[in-house]
Amino acid sequence: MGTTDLKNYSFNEKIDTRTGFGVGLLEVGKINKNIVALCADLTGSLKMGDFKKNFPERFFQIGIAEANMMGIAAGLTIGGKIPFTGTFANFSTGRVYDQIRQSIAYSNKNVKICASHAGITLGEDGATHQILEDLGLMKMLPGMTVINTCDYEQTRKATHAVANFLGPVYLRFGRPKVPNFSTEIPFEIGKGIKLQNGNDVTIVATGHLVWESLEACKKLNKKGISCDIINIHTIKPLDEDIILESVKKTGAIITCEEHNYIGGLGESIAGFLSKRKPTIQSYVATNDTFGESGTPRLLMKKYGLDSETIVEKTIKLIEKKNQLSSK
Amino acid sequence: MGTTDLKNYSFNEKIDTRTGFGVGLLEVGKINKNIVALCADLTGSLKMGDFKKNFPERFFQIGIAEANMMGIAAGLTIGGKIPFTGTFANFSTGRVYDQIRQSIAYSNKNVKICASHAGITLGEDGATHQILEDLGLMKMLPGMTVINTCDYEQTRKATHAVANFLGPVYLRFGRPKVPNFSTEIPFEIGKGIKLQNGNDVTIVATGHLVWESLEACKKLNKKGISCDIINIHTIKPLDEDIILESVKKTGAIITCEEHNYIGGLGESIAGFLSKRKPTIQSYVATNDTFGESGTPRLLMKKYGLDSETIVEKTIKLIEKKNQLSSK
Amino acid sequence: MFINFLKKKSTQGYNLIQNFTFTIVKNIKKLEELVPQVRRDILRMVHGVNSGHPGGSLGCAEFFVVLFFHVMNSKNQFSMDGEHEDLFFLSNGHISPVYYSVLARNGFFEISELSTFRKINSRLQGHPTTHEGLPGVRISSGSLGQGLSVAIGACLSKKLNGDKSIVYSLHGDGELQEGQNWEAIMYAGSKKVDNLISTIDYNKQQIDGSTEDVLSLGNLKKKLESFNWIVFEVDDGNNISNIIEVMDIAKKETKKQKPIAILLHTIMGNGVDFMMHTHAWHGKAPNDEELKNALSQNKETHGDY
Amino acid sequence: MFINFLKKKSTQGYNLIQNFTFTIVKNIKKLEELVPQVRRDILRMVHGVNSGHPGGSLGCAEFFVVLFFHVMNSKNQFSMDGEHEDLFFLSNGHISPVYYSVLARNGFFEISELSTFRKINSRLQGHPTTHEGLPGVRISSGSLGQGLSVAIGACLSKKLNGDKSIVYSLHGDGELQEGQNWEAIMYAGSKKVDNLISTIDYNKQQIDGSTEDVLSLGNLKKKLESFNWIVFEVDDGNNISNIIEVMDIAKKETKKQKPIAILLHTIMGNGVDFMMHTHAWHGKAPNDEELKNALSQNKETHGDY
Ligand SMILES: Cc1ncc(C[n+]2csc(CCOP(=O)(O)OP(=O)(O)O)c2C)c(N)n1
Ligand SMILES: Cc1ncc(C[n+]2csc(CCOP(=O)(O)OP(=O)(O)O)c2C)c(N)n1
Ligand SMILES: [Mg+2]
Ligand SMILES: [Mg+2]
Repeated sequence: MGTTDLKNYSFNEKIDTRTGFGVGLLEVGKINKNIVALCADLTGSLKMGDFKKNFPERFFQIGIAEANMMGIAAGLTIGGKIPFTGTFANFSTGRVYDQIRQSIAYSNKNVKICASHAGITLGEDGATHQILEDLGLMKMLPGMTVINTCDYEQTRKATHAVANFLGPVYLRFGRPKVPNFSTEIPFEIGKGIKLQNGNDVTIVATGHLVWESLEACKKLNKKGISCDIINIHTIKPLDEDIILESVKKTGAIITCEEHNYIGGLGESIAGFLSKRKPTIQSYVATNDTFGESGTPRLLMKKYGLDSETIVEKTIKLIEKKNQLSSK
Repeated sequence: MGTTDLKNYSFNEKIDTRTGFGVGLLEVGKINKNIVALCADLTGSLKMGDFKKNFPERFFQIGIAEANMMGIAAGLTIGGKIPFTGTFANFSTGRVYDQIRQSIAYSNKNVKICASHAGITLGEDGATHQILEDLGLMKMLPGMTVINTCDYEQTRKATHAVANFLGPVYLRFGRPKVPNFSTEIPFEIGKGIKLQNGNDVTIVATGHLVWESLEACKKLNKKGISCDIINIHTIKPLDEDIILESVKKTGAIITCEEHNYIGGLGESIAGFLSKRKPTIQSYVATNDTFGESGTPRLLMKKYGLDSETIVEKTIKLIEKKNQLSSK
Repeated sequence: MFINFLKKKSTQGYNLIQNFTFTIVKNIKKLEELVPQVRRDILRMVHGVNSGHPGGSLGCAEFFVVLFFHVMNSKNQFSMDGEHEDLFFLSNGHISPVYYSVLARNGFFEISELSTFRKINSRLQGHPTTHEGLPGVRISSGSLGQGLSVAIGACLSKKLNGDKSIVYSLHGDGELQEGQNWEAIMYAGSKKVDNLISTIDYNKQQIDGSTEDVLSLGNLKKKLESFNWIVFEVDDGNNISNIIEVMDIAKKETKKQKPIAILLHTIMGNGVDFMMHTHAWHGKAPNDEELKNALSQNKETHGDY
Repeated sequence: MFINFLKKKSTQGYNLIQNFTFTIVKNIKKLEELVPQVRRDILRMVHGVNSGHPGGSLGCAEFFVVLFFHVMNSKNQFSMDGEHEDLFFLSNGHISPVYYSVLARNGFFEISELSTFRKINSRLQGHPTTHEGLPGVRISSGSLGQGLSVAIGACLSKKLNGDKSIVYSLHGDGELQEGQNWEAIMYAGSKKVDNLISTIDYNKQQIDGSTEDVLSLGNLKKKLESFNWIVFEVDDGNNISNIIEVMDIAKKETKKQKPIAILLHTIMGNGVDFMMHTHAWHGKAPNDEELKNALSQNKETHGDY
């Protein structure tokens, strides 16, 4: 046990990840004229307005018909288009799972499924809109690349990466304004990012939980606990090496995601570690419940998705690790 | 290591699990007049014909409109009906995930989603019909009970259990004829069944893989490897105790399911063991690929879902266990 | 102040006015008097949490008032099964503010509970749900396009139970772009579900603009008729007398082998001048200034929550 | 034997007849001659694996022959993008046998490959798929109701590319019960997708019985017209001349601001007396005896695979 010198991640502003998508989409649209965008009556929420304004003939307003949108996107790839679909995460996945499965994944179409308002931080609209299963839905589809970005800049970069990548992608982002700290951090699909170095525990985080884990790390450091912090933005394919290397050092792992603990990133990691190196693990995730209305901040607290929860669970996890090793 | 006296499971006939459902449905229909059945143009495949014949006014032919079927089922519960919906597993889950989510699971409606032709043993129809993600889809829904039965008799009993259970249920069964060996074995939702006692490895199996694991057990026993065999028919809620007790004894676990290894029973087990007792695990499951056309038997062989694969993976797993413990 | 005490219903053990003889309020004036109060509730709820959907809610205020205070035959005590009473399903769940206001004013729960709208730990979720046990709600909605199927299921249940009451439902016009509706429309038309009266909030607006611009519904009456529905069209769907009249006629057309649709031409944002005739207020809350202005246009007739 | 050498297409490097001048076979007699051969292929494929869907396949034999040998303007070499050639999407993927037979007979792949239908490691999956790289297939189908959306997407892509060719699609009548079709029908009608000719295999049968009994489609022409489609109806959709005629007319109606539907009244199981006019053979293979009988009704005109 011991503290370490922490890297300092600062930010100039809080800004939503979906704006990172909107800006990125406009940028890639300027670069590649084969990029087209589709939206199901949520252009403003998805921040697709600028793309629409700049490329009206490459923007397709589908109406409130998400299944049709996925099929049309699949068809658009025939003839060389690169379609980006935009709607809320629930309507991007659960509503259209079979359409994605057959017309996109099994057909191997180059469609980018871009999903905003994922998770509980969607806030006041409540449970029908707060999908906490979308990562699980998309990770089960053979051939699907699954990405969950953590801030504006990572989302913008991911949008570029996704545009240049050949194959179906699920790109998940959110609604609330969050610290934009990763301006200097490069983004590569499938490559985890080591944000802090430590020895006592591995903290793997994705999406909005990345900032929370950095906050938790600071608090834990003060308590004499040093953490390896890894940002896994690509849920699939999973960067197993960066995780394995870390847990070999720390012997304990805590996974943090805005998702049901059932079926999410945490289970993916438990699944592969159980084959390679079984490791004591703790889950910062929703506890198999639906969400509810409320402000993002209050909901993150109530559903155990904030830095305080990470701190608590980390302390307990380390206790458990020590018990196990002293047996 | 050592052999054990094996319990002998015999069968008089091979018969499909879906016939167990059809017979069970007729039986519960006779007992409880609130039970109604809905089908989306697959009455014969689902073996719902006898229910329809006996209770024509309680049978609803919905046509090829699975989303509407799920909504109608939810509505039928209002006024006290207990609806059983019937279609293939893909169209019971992936096609209608959001409808199940909102109108059934979140609304807590007493609907029984009965799904035939699950998995790769659906056979010749091929990948668009062979869902290998349905357990994962349904297990992520808060409040959903998820059951995958292994033979005719277990399916028949499960249909009774499900009829008497209050709350949404996903009941998964299959197309091919398989040994009907569990006539004497009781069925209780949420309670795993110990089929064989052994010390070297825990084999957890569900659905069509249960018989394969019993076959594997015999072969392994001859090689001097004794196996704990557990039939987990209820994927959710998971009988953690029976698994935990077993792995404390054996120190290694192999999970067998007709499902993608991503998101299935195996990951659920890795997930909970990682919290309680991290254990080396091996997966008998499809390897994140779509299926294809072929006979059930050839497909089970090609996709590594047969007893031979279980034997091979068990032997490798025990080697790994021994390496780990000798470290 | 008379109306909110007409019926007190709850599953939670509030004081119930027992043996209350059910009174259909025929007095159009009194229904009209309630409308500005419902509008105030909507505006104040949405303003209070700076989120929610005032536009569609305001456009349907008259419809909800007529439905709950004049049309529907319901019992004093709320039960999920709703046997031998008329049922209502809201498919376009985002207009929950008007639903909650009218439920509360109709005695399903305390009016004061409106203040919890969209706040954490509330029964008044952003979209209506059974999950928190709010009396009056029998299905969760919010994800569009699912409510008609559910309403049909309830119709079938009533038929099996020999229950002669009627099932009502409400749907957005943009919502009709969802294919599940057309599965349900085909089913109800072909299978002669004739204890169903489904109203469309035909305000010609949705989130991204006018429905005409987003994805035109074309001739909706012709569409529904081609699916074997009886269709009534109400040109001014914000007029209480019109709504009463069409609902009375529609009721008489039930049990005639066909489902019934009412195309209710409404004005989104009705009753607040700067919110009317635009999609801009579909899902946007007024700020303090705007609220004041909006409230000044609607008299407090039954007491704010 | 003339027809299967007309064009040789493949992505796999078979011998290609290069620079083959594309010939539209106008000779109705020759098209008619091919039909019994296609029926034989269907029957033998399905019999060979004791699974698959002969009924719908047989009913569409004439349509496929006309479409691929007369109507569609396509290139010698198959490419996924299909630029500047007509495209075809099969939405009711279960009738893959007729699709495969006609693709093979049209030179997309070796005729002998038909013998691998539904067997393990085959490119001829139970339902058509791009997953195994079979030339001629541009989308996977099998789960019903998705093909029209895909075809529309391809139409939009062609428009963006300034590609004047036409997109064809085929759909089951029972399949139209799926709501996604109505989303797509609404989209194509409202957004004026006018480079699309969608045919409905209007055989009035589906798995559980007649479409009338299962869930009636009512007046389908009226329905589609109410969604702003041009609709042609062909009373005898198993007559080659009729199909040629309607396709020629339909083609002339493209680029006129409306999508086009063809209601092709077909006979399920056409060409095999005991399979006709019933849903019984929707998804059932003939046994040895039945196959013999069925083949005796259809002459081998182009050589069995
Ligand atoms: C399945 C689904 N897709 C998208 C949304 C997001 N959404 C909420 S309301 C709305 C517009 C609905 O239009 P309409 O039914 O006309 O209601 P109005 O705007 O008139 O109130 C949309 C797209 C949703 N709630 N559900
Ligand atoms: C989404 C979906 N639901 C159900 C099925 C099962 N299924 C296959 S074919 C069929 C009947 C289709 O009827 P129709 O389109 O009229 O085709 P036909 O029987 O005339 O060939 C059904 C229900 C399916 N393949 N996909
Ligand atoms: Mg509207
Ligand atoms: Mg048909």
